Amino acid sequence: MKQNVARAVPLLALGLLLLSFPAQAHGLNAAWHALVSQNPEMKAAAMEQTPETELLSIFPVVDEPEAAPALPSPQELASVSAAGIPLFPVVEIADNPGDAGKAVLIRWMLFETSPVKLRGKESVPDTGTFNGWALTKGEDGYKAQREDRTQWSVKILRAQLGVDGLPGPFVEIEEVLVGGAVHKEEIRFNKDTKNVFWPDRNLRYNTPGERMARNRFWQEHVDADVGDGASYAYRLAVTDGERIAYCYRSMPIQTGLNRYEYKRSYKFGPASPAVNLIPADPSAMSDFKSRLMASFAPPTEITARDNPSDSGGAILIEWLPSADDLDVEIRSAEQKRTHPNPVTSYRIFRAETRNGSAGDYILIGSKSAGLDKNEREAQRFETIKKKNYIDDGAGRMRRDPETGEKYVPQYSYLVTASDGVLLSLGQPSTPAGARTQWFDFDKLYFFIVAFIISAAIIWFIQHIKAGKKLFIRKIAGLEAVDEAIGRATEMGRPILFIPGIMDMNDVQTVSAVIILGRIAKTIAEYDTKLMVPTSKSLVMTTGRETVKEAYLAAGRPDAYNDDIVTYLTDEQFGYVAGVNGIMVREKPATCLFLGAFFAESLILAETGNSIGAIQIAGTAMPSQLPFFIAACDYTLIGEELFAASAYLSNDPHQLGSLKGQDVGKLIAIIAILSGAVLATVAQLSSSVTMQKIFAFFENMFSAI
Amino acid sequence: MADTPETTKKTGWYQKVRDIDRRIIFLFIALAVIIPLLLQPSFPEFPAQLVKDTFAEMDKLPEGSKILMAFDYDPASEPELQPMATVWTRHAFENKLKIYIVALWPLGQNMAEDTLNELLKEYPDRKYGVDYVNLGFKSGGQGVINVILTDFAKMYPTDVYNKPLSQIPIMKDVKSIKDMDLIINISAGFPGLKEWVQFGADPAGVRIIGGSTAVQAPLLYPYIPNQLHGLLGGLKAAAEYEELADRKLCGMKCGQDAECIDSCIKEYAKRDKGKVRMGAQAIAHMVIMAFIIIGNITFFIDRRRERKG
Amino acid sequence: MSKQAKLIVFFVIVGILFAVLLVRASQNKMIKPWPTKTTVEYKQMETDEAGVVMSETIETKQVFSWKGFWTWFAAFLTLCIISFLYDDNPFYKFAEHLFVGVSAAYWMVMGFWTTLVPNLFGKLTPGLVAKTGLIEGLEGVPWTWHYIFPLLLGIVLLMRLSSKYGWVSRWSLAFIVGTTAGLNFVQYLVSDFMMQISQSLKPLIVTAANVDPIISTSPVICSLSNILLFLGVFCGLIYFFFSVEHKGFFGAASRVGIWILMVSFGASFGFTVMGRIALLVGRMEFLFADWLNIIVQ
Amino acid sequence: MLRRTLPLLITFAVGFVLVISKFIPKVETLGEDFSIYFDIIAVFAFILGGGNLVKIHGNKIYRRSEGWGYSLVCIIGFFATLTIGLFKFGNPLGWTGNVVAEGSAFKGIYDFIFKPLGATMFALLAFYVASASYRAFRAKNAEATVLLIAAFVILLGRTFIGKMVSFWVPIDQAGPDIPSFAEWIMNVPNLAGQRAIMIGIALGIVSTSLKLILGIERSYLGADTE
Repeated sequence: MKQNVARAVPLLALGLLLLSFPAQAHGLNAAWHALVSQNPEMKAAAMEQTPETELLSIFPVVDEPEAAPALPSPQELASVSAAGIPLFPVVEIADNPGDAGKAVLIRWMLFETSPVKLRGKESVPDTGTFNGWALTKGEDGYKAQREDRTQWSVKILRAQLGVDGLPGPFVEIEEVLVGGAVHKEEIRFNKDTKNVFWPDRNLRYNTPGERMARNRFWQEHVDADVGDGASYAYRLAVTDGERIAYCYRSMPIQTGLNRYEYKRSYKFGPASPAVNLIPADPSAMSDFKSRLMASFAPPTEITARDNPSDSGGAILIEWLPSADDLDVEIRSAEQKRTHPNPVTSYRIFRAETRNGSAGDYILIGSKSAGLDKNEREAQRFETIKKKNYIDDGAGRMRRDPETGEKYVPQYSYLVTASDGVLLSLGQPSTPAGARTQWFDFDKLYFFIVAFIISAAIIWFIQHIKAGKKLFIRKIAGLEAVDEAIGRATEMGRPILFIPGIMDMNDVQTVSAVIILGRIAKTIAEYDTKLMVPTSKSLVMTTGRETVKEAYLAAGRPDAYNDDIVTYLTDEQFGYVAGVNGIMVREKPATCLFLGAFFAESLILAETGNSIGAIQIAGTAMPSQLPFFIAACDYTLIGEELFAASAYLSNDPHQLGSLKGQDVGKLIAIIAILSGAVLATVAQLSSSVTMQKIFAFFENMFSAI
Repeated sequence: MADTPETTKKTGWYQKVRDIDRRIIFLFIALAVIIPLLLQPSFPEFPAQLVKDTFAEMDKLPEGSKILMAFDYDPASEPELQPMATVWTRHAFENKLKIYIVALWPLGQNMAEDTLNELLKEYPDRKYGVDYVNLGFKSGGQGVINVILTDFAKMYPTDVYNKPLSQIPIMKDVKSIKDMDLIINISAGFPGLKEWVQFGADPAGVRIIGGSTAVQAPLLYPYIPNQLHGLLGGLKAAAEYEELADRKLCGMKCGQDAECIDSCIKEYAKRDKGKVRMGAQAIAHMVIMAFIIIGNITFFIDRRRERKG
Repeated sequence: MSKQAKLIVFFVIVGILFAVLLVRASQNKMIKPWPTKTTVEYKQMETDEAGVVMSETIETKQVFSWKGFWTWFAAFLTLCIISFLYDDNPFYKFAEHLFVGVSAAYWMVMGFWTTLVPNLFGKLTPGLVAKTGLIEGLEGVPWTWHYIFPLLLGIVLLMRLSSKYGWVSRWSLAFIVGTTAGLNFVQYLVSDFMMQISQSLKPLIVTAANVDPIISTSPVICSLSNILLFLGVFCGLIYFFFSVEHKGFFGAASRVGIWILMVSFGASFGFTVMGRIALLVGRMEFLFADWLNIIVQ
Repeated sequence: MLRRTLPLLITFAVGFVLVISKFIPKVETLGEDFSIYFDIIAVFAFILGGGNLVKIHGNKIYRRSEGWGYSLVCIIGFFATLTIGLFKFGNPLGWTGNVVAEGSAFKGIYDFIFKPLGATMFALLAFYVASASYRAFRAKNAEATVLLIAAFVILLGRTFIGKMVSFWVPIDQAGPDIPSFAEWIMNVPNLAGQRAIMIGIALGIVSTSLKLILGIERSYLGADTE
């Protein structure tokens, strides 16, 4: 019993080490560099930026596949080691590049636990065997060799994600044989440092419990048996037939549209670092940080918070750039001297944290060092200290499958500075969850302005309702309407009303219809013929309602029939052709063009002219106004058209709204005036404060 | 304002001129347009600053940049806008930009196809789905823009050939308008450039240039330069843009050789619809101005006579 | 000259011209009005197995092309419309009615294929639409339940056809007006009010450092322009004030305002003239190049 | 209630929700869906419009009233286009092809009937512009004169003529010539005018929308009683 415990202890320790071990990042990078250093093609590819890919946890756990990803307990670790599978795959999953979707690329590289533990005072014996490895001392260092006759194979399991974003049961889709019959493995240590410098000195094997690549190449499997657009989670398992060790499940991967740029060199492209930065406990964290050999400073003060004023699903991560950030403004001359190769990019890792414990840290994105365009823009007034990254992949409110209680997933973030090869880690952020805001504060000033104007309009309407007097100036065009109707009656010729050619989703048309209602009433009283050809069926529908009501109100329901308001065609010039025809044949005495007009305005007005009709026009289409002004007797310019609907509307209280609009104009005038003054001062006196004030003022109106 | 037949009494030559039959004016205009068309005189073009800016906006894009081209016009305004569409598409093909075509006008889709068919003759190696894609027309005006501002696939499940977007290589790394490097809109009214500026480029923070009919142009100046980064207003601007484009191409072809450039530009000028049409345009302008002058002369004489008694 | 005589003369002239054109056509000097045997190309977009490259396979067929005939027909219609310039006449009426009919149907068809199918059926019964092959990639897509509403509102709108329940259609009307009001309220306030204000915040005195090249390179002119711009907007807005009598200062300001407005109208007019002429040119090009083939392109 | 109050409630609810949705990220996508809704409803409205068209001209034909022959043309054109379009006759890509695909009968209608008619109608404008500018654009008063001058400068400046006649600037150099003056007019006074109009219009639309949403303006809904 005692002995068992004694035996368990180192294994347990080993497990913990594996667990808390950070430098797998280097491990894999290095492993990959190992490849590159031998393969020029890859070397070239290595120069290109690493495509971001989702990573499986590389830590093997023995449990049934469906278990949700959580940190293995020490007991589990023990059992793992007991399971004694020395292999673990480092896997990356990506949409199979350059295809039409419907395929997922799964790549893994097998690693195994190191033969040597240089923990504490422990050292490698000069010769003999060690953990089943035959050690020999060479002139250039130690050699470790061993043979492995086991038939290792990797199982690939897949589960489709339900709508709730949680995976269904994992099913095995492929088993790949990986371990050859006899497998020779050879590593070398440096005499003095006991560091491994072969297969690759990039491997900074100067920390204990190291792992290195078993068969140093990527094995691939393309899973072409997936539906387009559907999301899947994968997990791999290593087995020798009897024992099996599972990895955690991958992040969901969706086929189809690639999420990152497709590089031709992808297949040979560099693997992103196999990152499994699981700080089981803070102490372990500081522990492995201290062991980091990256030659540059890490980012600091990493904070994560909900991205403000959005509809959820996004978290804002901020951090102070590494002191070795390539940006000259951040990097001091001293640092330039000490650290010649600067930090070129930051990689952002995310771990979902459930009840306190963080899951796997998974690479979700990267941000290039230095200041980007926006940051430079923002530096006009203040020097940017923090860099930020918005993770819009954060989960929204979801339901726990077991307990059924709702929760917003919390994430803890870790930002690492990278020079392209190595990572140096910052402290992970405190967990944050993405929430949906109830108010968008970017639009605050807009909201205020909108509120003031609306309030003014309503208030003045009430003001008039309360029987108070308001001066509202006359609008010539409107005075003329009744006269025009009268003229038509005298001449015994019809009246033509054109509500423009836009649909009911244009306010001009709506006010035109409103005006039509009022005019129709007068016309019904005069008992004159009214013609309203429309270009949109909805306008026809509405027009009929309105005119019918007007005739009822005028006590002439008998005079109304549906042929007053007719539909010609949606096509602009088909409509014009039709109206032209009506004009020349029916020879209306009065033409009213009120609403949204385009090119047809001139044709209509001209034809109206040629038949000598009185014409009153009104539109908010500035490009058409000159022609109406030229060819019509009266023209309502822009806002006057909307004013008209108030003037003519059935309840006079609406005149109050005009006063409300004037308040709006007043706001505009004041704003423009003060803005102009501010701008002038800011420009003449090149004081930053003034510029800040002006920028703020400008922002009030432009940040919408 | 407008004097109608009833209100005018016929005495004296100037009144005859004043009340001249519209058809005679029509005849003059017809001739002013037809004759230059037949003789095809070529007039010089002097690109305005705004056109130069527009050209630069497009020309500075690196190879492989994504541009969204919105064809929001129909045959009715084809004469004015087609030259822009053509010269822009050519410019894009020339600079190896990726073109994404949408249309808010039903017929815009056809205009786009016509344009492409024409230019694929010049650039036969451009592949559909790789160098350009035609998403076609969707009704809904700014509604469409609102939607594709966040997600193309939501509004455009497929392209015009009913291919799901996910199967089109060029769409692979494109989700919404925000992924574009430049928006080009060629519009003849509503929905058009104004809507693209308000609901597309502004919220998406993408630079936008546009071509509009001369009629629309004045309405769009208020958006320059903060919201709208380039504008071709009418045929004139199109012709000037053609001039710039030709100069660039010829520059690359001939280097410094002056008369080579001249001949080259003359060569290209033949295919430039805009330049050809500007000839007739200029003459017609003069005729119209002449009419305005005559009209006012008669008007003043008339008024003096009336004052006398 | 009597009306009949005029008509006779007219038709004789037209006949002669027509004959001349036919002769030209028969001499291959212009496009032929009768069908001709030609090879047409059918373009088909395809993808290979990987679906990476979309290749165009072009199959050619020998068919009788009616293009000539239709081109002549188009030319005829063009002339019909132009004839309205002289006076209203049967030809114009023919073209007009044809246009009205065709375009009304055109929009219905477009609305059906480009809105109803993808945005209504595609949302409500994706499976079905996928089966018909109209839109690929909808297999297994769940239906969007809330698109039931537009369907209902649409049907409700059709109730208008019934005289008894016509009033029900007001519901969809109300919905539309509500949508219009809601969307326009914000959008116009944003882009035409706020944005225009923020764009008007220009310094009244421009230093040489920040001149706007589009206006001028001289700071003096820029300053004057900005001042004029400010005054222009100011007076223009004053003109639109409804609750103030246009007397005294306001009278003067609004008078300046209307002038400024007139300048912009003049500008619009100038541009419009350009545009219209261009369109005429386009039409004439069709007649003289595509049809009569007099201009070499 | 159902006839009058419910519609007002709908308008209010929809309008209000759309307005505040601009400030509430939670529901910001509402606008999109609602605009799609509008399009769908508008398509249904087409059926009404088409029906109305058929009804009117059908009556004319039925009654043999004056000019019924034209109505016949209209009806034939309507139904021909409708059937060809809905059934995608002669579409090279078949049933699933794009409705306006090259070579389809519908594209034919577009090319040889729709396009010439539309474009020519538009071209008529050139003539009308001419006659309008002759008869209407006269220096009746200060305003009209201002308008005239502006128009004149633009007309000159927007063709090479402007450059030609501005003799005080060498032809091949930039300078204070008429084209640049025209540009200036576009950029300064025109801009000012347009801004004033735009701001005014925006306010007009805002207040109208507000009145519609709050049900202050309700005449578009038609009669209270049926």
